[in-house]
Amino acid sequence: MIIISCLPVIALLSPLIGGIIAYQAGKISETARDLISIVAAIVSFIVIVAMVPTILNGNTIEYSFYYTAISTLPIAFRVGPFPLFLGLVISFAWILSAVYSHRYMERLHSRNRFCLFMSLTLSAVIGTLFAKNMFALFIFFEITLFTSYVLVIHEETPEAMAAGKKYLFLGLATGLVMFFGILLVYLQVGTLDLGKRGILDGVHGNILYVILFTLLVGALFKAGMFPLHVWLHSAHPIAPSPASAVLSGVVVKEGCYVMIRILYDIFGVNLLKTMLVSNWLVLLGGLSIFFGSAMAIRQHDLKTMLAYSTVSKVGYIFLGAALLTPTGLQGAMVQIFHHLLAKSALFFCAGALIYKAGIRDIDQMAGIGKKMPITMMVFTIAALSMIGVPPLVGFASKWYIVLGALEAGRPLAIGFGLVLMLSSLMNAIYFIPIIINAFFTGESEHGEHKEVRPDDVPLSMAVPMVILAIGIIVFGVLSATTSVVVIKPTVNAMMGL
Amino acid sequence: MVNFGFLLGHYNYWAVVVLFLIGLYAMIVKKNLIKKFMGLNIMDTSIFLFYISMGDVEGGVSPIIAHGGGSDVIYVNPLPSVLILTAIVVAISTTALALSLIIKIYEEYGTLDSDRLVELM
Amino acid sequence: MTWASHLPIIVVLIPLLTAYITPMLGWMDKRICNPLVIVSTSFAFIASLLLARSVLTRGVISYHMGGFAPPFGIALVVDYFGAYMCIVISFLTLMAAIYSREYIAKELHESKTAPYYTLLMLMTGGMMGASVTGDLFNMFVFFEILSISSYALVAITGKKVAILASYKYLLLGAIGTSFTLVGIAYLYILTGTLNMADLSVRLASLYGVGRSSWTLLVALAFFMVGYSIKAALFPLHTWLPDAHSMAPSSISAVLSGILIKVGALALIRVLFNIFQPEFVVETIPVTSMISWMAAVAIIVGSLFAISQVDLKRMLAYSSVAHIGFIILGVGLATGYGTTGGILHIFNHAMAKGCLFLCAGAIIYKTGLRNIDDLAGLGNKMPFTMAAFTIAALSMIGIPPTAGFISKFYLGLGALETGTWSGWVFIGAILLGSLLTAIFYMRVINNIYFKEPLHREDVQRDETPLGMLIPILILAGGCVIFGIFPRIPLSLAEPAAKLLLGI
Amino acid sequence: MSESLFGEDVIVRTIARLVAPFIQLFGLYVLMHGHVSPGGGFQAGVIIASSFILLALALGLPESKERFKKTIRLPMESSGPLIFALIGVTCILAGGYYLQYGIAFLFPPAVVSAILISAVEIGIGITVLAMIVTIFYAMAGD
Repeated sequence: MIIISCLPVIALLSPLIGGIIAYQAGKISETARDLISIVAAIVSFIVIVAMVPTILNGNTIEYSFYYTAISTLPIAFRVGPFPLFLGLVISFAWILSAVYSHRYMERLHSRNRFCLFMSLTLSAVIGTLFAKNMFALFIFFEITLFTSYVLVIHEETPEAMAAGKKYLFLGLATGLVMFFGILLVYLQVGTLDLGKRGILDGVHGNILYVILFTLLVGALFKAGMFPLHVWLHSAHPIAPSPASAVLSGVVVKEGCYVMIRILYDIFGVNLLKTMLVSNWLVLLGGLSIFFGSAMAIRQHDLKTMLAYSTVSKVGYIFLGAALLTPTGLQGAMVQIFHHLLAKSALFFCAGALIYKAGIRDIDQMAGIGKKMPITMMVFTIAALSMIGVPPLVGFASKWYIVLGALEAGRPLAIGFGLVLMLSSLMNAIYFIPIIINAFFTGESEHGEHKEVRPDDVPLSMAVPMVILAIGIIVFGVLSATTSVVVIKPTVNAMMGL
Repeated sequence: MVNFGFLLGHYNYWAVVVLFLIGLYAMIVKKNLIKKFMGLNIMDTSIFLFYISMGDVEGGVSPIIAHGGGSDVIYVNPLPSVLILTAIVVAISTTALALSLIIKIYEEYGTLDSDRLVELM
Repeated sequence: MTWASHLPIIVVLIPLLTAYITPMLGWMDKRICNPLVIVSTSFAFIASLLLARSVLTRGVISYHMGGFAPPFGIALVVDYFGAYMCIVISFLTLMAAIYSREYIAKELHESKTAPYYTLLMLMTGGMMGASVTGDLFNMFVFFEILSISSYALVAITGKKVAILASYKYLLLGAIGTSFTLVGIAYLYILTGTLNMADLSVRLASLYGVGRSSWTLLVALAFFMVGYSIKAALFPLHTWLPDAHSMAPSSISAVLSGILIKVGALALIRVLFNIFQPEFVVETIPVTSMISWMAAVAIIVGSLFAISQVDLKRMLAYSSVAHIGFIILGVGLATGYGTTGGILHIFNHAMAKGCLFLCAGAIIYKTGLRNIDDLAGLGNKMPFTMAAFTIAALSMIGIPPTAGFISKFYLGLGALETGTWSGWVFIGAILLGSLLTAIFYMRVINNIYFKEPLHREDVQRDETPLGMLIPILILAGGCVIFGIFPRIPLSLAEPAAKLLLGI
Repeated sequence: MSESLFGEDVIVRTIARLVAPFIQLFGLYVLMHGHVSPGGGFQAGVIIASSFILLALALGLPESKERFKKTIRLPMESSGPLIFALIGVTCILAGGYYLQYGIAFLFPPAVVSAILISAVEIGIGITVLAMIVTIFYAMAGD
């Protein structure tokens, strides 16, 4: 059906057009602007939902803009299970963050611009997810960099500009390295189509390692993996909280998505196994987990701590994907899902604290739980999920990754299964004190938030947080069901099983 | 072994080369803008001479078909001369433009010394 | 003969005829110059499009001036590349002409209106002529027409610095002229012909034969130096930053956008039309040498641009870098690479044209030239600045702008060579792209994300419509031809294939 | 240079005034013989221009300008190339290539050719004359 094949384009265009309309509307009415951007995100979400039946029937949706770009590489879209799954979650998270930003942003300047670039970023992220070939994917990938750059530097303070500069130029540089890898792939095999598993099959020699390295540099930068994380801990905290939530929750996932597509679609499991790189990639993931957790413990600024926590969680995703086993990949996917929910919730909470009490520092949070109970309850749930407490989603993902490590059967992989457990402990070290401090300690003598009245954040900010918290619990409880219904088929499709 | 016959036999080309280098030297070394430009003109002239001498045929006459001119008459090649006529016109226009620029520069800066001009900029 | 077969001469005649009519009409009424020029460049643009269509359907067109068949007469030979250049030239000139209407009224004294348009049209005629000619000496003549008019145009404002810049440009340009003239003389001595196709056939028998092959090499060297000056290829670019930054902005757009590309065209003609591709690629690796120079140009030009404080000067240095991209693509002499180089001629013309026109609009409205003073312009002139941003992104090569496509092709071309130097070249291309980002992002950050010194700086004060339209068209072109690059590629690809003989 | 180089020297002034028309006449001769003998538009233009330069030297710039006003020079500068270009276009309209003189157009090709070449030479001569004089005036401080 024509209309079905157009759906990816509509999903992409609705935030784009909605954002532009909202920008114009914002000059007249702020409420209208926010409504339009929320509606645009909702339309995008509904359109993606509408694609679900087709995908579940085992079909893919394709749409190609003929005559665009180069003849062998038109800008084209293809939606399979994995992009659809991620697209659903991302566009849903976006609705929440659009709702959240309505009240949160009212104290900041250039709100129209923020709204526009939030929508543009969503549009670009959806484009990245649904791209049919690496060429189109790279186009949207780069656009995301620029649109999210504007979100990072929103405050326009010198620190924000410095963080943005680091983000932008490192992003450009790694993007160029990735571009180089794409060129190499194209010259080697004459196609960049992401459809068949392992387009590089049949290519031999060291060039494969060059391609793997260059492509991963670009993807892992955006994901914020350990050696390329240097921008993340300055860029994510400095952005306004709704933007931090989508940067940490969504844009980072875009990098993870691209990374998984590189590993599983461009190279393919078989090729990677013959290249014997799995162990090294797992090692890299492990380093990222450790480093991120260790740095998070040292932080005093809540949002910086959360940013470092992202570095460590991306390590989980990468580790799970690099195990090259179905269960490992399943764990990575659940982790993507979990981290998206939990980190968005955490950043929303951090934003709520800034909005209501002006608190950024962890040490000032003593007793705040009594004044802002909803916020801190959400925070607690999300933090517990991060640590991996059983009924929550975080536990499921870690569980699968450990299973995947066992399945891989190598001593190194098992070792990192244990590392996972250790890092959970480290997560606990930096999350639990905050929770205890917030609920069970009296207000400190400095009284940084004395004037805060004991009522919680506005409804439009509270609702998204609560929805996310409920999601963490519900999907944690139903994790067995969801993984059978959604994630297992996706993984099988990815692995070519 | 230097072939003096070859060297001397092509004296016209040597003259051209010497003129060309004089022109280039003047352009590079001279500080005065007018002298720089004169160097350029010398260079151009050397090229004109080069063209004309290359079109020349020993013992040839000017390529005008006079009344009763037989087929045994040797004409010099007219094409290089024609070309160089065009090049001369080009050189004239360049010269005219350059001189008017020089006049303007002198009006504005009060000097034509290139070192001074660099300072004044 | 149908009228369509006369198109090669028509595209040259239209601007030249306008150039002759303009002073007379302008002397009667100055207001008539601009509409006249706009109408005639529109016709030239349409004629170029028709020319391209006829080249695409019928193949290479040869037009015999005066009815003398080549090699005796002067022949105009329009191949894909020539037709492509004609389109680029007439398109950008049209934009500059539309822009000039309001810009010139403020920037130039009234008495200079008619000379301005006359020179502009002369320059366009020269560029068109150089693109379509198939005769070496004729190319020299057209080159002089465009050079001399551009010297005069640089100085036309009569500002102190502009005159000096023009003089510098003139001296270096005249040296380039002399060198090409010597090169022509050598080739004429060797072959007795000036027709490019004929030269190519006759020279083929001389490759590697005793003394004559040395003469051949000397001729090639003279051509390389002469046309490299015209194309502002590093290290012969020294005239460019002064001349392009001091000229009126509409002229800077034409100079940076296409004039130096015509120099690149001459280099391409010499390398691939007069000498055979096999000769310049394999026997004497001239192409690899100019590729190295171009790679250095990319890096050095970008580094110089980073250190500039003057906006137009920065743009001028960026042109040095981007002519490097073009020449690099040409020098790679691979299908993808040369296509990329030729494609970048168009993409860079649009982007740099737009940027210079925007810089002109900034000067027109605020008088600011310093990059650090541009704070708050994003609110003051939103459309102009949006166009500036798009064009800057195209210069950096960010998808989906046109610059990305040429970067893609250039990168493929560099890798296609399959040698280690290809990896160096792609390194230069990518590094150049990153360095370009550094200095353009500085401007964009200043425009949008910096607190202006005075509140009144941010009052909405948009560029006049007459100047805004060409800016927006060019910026739109940067995006449209990035999404639909097959339109320019339909000419650029066969052009590269024909030049390389593959 | 508003004054004459030679002051009020009667001999110089008179001779110059006398010679100038003859120079111009010689220029015309060179012009009209351009297509059959050495000569042509360029040379003729320069020769005629030299007469005005002579007048400027002998009688002073203003007087020379008086004889060759800008209102005449400007149309001449423009019309010369126009004549050239339009003759080329005429050839196209008559069915030939651009500037293909040898075409049958009302007269036999040889005659047409002679007429057209002369016309082109006249066009060139007009331009060169006007341009050289203008350049001289400009240099002399217009």
